[in-house]
Amino acid sequence: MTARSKNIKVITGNTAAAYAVLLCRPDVVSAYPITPQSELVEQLAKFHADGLLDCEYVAVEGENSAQNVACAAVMAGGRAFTATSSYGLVYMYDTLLQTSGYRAPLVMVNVNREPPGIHAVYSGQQDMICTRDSGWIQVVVENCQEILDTIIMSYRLAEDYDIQLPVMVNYDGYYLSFLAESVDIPEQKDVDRFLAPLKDQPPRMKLVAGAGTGCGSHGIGMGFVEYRKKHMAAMERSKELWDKIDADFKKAFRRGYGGQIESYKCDDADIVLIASGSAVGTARAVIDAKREQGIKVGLVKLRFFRPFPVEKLSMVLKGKKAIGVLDRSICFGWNCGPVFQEICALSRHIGIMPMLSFIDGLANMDITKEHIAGMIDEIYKASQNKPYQELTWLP
Amino acid sequence: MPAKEIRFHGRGGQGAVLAARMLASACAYEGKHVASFPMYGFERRGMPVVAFTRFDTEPVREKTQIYTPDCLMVIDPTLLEIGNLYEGLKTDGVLILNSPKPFKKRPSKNLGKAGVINATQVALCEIGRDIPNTCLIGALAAVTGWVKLESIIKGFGDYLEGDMLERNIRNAQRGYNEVEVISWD
Amino acid sequence: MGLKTENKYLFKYEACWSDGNNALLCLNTGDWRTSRPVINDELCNSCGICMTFCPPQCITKKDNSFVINLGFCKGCGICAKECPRKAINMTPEGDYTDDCKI
Amino acid sequence: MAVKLNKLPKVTEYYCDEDQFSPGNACCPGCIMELNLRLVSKIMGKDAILLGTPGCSAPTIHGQNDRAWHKHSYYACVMTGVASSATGIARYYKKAGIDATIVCHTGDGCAQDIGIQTISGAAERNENVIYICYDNEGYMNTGVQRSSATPYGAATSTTPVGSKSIGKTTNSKNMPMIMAMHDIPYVATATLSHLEDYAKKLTKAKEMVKQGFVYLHVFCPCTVGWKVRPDSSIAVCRAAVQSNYFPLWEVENGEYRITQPVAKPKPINEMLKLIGKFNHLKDEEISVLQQQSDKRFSILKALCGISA
Repeated sequence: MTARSKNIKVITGNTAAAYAVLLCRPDVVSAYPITPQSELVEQLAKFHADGLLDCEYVAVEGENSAQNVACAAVMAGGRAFTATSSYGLVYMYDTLLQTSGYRAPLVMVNVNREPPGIHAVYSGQQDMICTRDSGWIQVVVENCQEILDTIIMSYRLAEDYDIQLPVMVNYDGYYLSFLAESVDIPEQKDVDRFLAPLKDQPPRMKLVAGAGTGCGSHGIGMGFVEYRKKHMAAMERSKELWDKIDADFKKAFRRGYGGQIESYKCDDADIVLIASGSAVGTARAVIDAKREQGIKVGLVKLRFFRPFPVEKLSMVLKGKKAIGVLDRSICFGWNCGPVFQEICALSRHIGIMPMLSFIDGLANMDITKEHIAGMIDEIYKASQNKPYQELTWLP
Repeated sequence: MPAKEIRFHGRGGQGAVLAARMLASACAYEGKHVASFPMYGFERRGMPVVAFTRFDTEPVREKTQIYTPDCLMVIDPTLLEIGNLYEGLKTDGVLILNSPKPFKKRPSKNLGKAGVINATQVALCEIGRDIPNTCLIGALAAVTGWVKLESIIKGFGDYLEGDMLERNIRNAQRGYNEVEVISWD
Repeated sequence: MGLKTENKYLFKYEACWSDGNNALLCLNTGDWRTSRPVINDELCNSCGICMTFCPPQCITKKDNSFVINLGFCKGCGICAKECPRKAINMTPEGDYTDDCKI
Repeated sequence: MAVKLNKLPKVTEYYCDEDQFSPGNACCPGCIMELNLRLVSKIMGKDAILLGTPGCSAPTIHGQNDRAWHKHSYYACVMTGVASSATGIARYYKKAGIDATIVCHTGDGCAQDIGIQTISGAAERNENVIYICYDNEGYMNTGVQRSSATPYGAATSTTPVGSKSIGKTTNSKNMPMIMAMHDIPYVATATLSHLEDYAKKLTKAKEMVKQGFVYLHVFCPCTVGWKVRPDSSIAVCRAAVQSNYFPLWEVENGEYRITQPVAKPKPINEMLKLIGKFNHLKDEEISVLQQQSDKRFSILKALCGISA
């Protein structure tokens, strides 16, 4: 039976996230407001005040505490949620490392925003990039419906016994956080059913009064090394499981997102553009237009950023004539975009071909159709063995 | 009907963001795909705010700002002074304007129609405060015909309730009925 | 010569959890001592003050007197200092080395 | 042979459980933070959950791989997150209907420097958590650096004495008073020379935590960092109380009370001379410390309704 709710509402990305949290029935929610995430925190507070969200809502005094409260609640055995953005994310950095190292299956929203400068209340993925090696699973989404659906799927992934890792769901500030779209809000019973398999999992370790067990030292000597190995192995296992969860979700709700990546018109494509976040939607429209002009171009939407979908990407990108990567962030030290840097690392799987890095959309600057069309033109030129520029800053 | 793009210009506190969203809700009630979002820095009363609404019979995929609007809604007449307000306006574009003054001179050859109403006065009368947004949405429905007044009123229900809902419905109805339309060929 | 790789895990949990139900970690802190407390039974009235102040809590009541577990006594001397009857003397460990040999 | 008493000291009447700690723990000889931990263990009981962070108590509270130093359940976390982690555990337990005593045990470095925001936040939210700060007036675990608890004139490795320095030049933070001003159900000071007083306060803490946040500030000299003879740490505690440098008091739902009034307070110098970190102080610097101590005590007296 496929569940299709009749409950379609025009809501923002932040509100869609709040509905997802509501439907996942967390025990503890802790969060601190920050633009452009505040609406999500306020919405959850309202759900709680209205008696819809039956949880402990902890209005903490800062993001560092938000992460600590959530991590500890998970270690005590509960389901928790927190959300932040930009400086808030880096303010919880010490605990981000702890949460993943303790293997706490927490789900968190990060509304992407530029970190430096207090006036930089602007969209940009640099905050997520700053935490790429924090040991978290990092997902990036494209639209409001996907925000809601991905949070639900993320609990399935995080709390799976074979994974036990925190998941960070990223969406663009402003362009998604404040974007109002029609969102199909699933029925509670259907979400309950979707999350039910978690109940059949072996019990994970939790903090029990009087049990005499404890955690937090992360191992000493070879113990430390062992827990690192296990962490890395779980991260690798999450790839395949994410694809499966996506397929299960599609079966249950008729909406699927392709798992780790979604490839759009890539099969016969000569050239491919890789993007993530809200820019993907715009890019789809441009790809269609370019195809009408006869350019065989495809699009890869990166959903998983950590772990990096090495295998899936290699399959799609192998044999292409040129690829371009759109980054809404920068990679210091490599003079390119961070995703571009990682795509370059795929060369040993996909071979050598022209690769172009486009940095666009920093600080709320709009990634327009014209920009994307220009990118595709550049990639196309490069595929024709014409000279090309490796890094381009737009606008 | 092909996709439509509407750009809203207002000042913080006048309800431009909400107007854009309410219009999206109204269109969603007619089965259309919608997308609406604002663009502003710090949230401050009086600061210029821009908001965007798109609707289409096909899914709206673009997540960009609107550069080639079909319609401009100007919630505060002082914002008419913005240098590039009409830049990119599509041919036969529409302007919905809150102004106490008559609007005569055609400011752009692409502007085909202007709907002008003293929405501030209507709002002060119906709501008791200077929140002209719902009146202007009523006016938009009348001038463009892109969306039905009853859908607009239904959309309000997503955001308002009780007495405020009633007052805003009257605000929108008056906008719908009282807007003065100027057309150019 | 290839690198030796070890893929066998030593611990049963995915994350680091310690279990107090296993044998507790324990240091032979008695080895740290340079002088040891010796109770003078002539002076001791078994008030128990030494027992309450002993940081490693290695003084216990046995019958009507107190015994010091020298396996863990670090020789800090708090018991001697706090004893209201001066019934505990800190004696250099060197005085006992011959005993150890026996 | 002396006549034997049949009675143990009164503090033992407050013990409700065995000491859950391993007999051989990695604390320095004469460290009364170790005594503090064992006392907390006995009075709070085995079911108490301990929270710790890097600091002198860390090697004792936190296990190594699959083995532990004690039989309590515990949670170790980053220094910024002790009170907030305790919040997370307490809130989840509340939601799940689980009863547990949650005890944070950290030094002054965590409590009143790097972790003060989270303590203040948890106190303001009135979380059901007991926070015990063992105050050794500095970062002892990392090699005796100054903290905001280090008093005026003390020599530490980051406030060394030199030709142009007398040691720390500013006063310490009055942390227990800061916590009292949060209007939480219970705040008390305690030290290990006055075990019965401390035991009563721990027992009360266990009750009061049902109403909300409880803060205990425990004066806890460090023999190494303060240059105190290993046998003298209890004597230093006693001298601190008797000079009103560290008065023992409590505030229960807004009622302030000095629990161990000192009839004839001794000059602060009686305590200072036991402590090497003050050795270099001259009379005028000692009088600065004396005045500061007197001023704090007069504020406390005023809060207790005792006229000057």
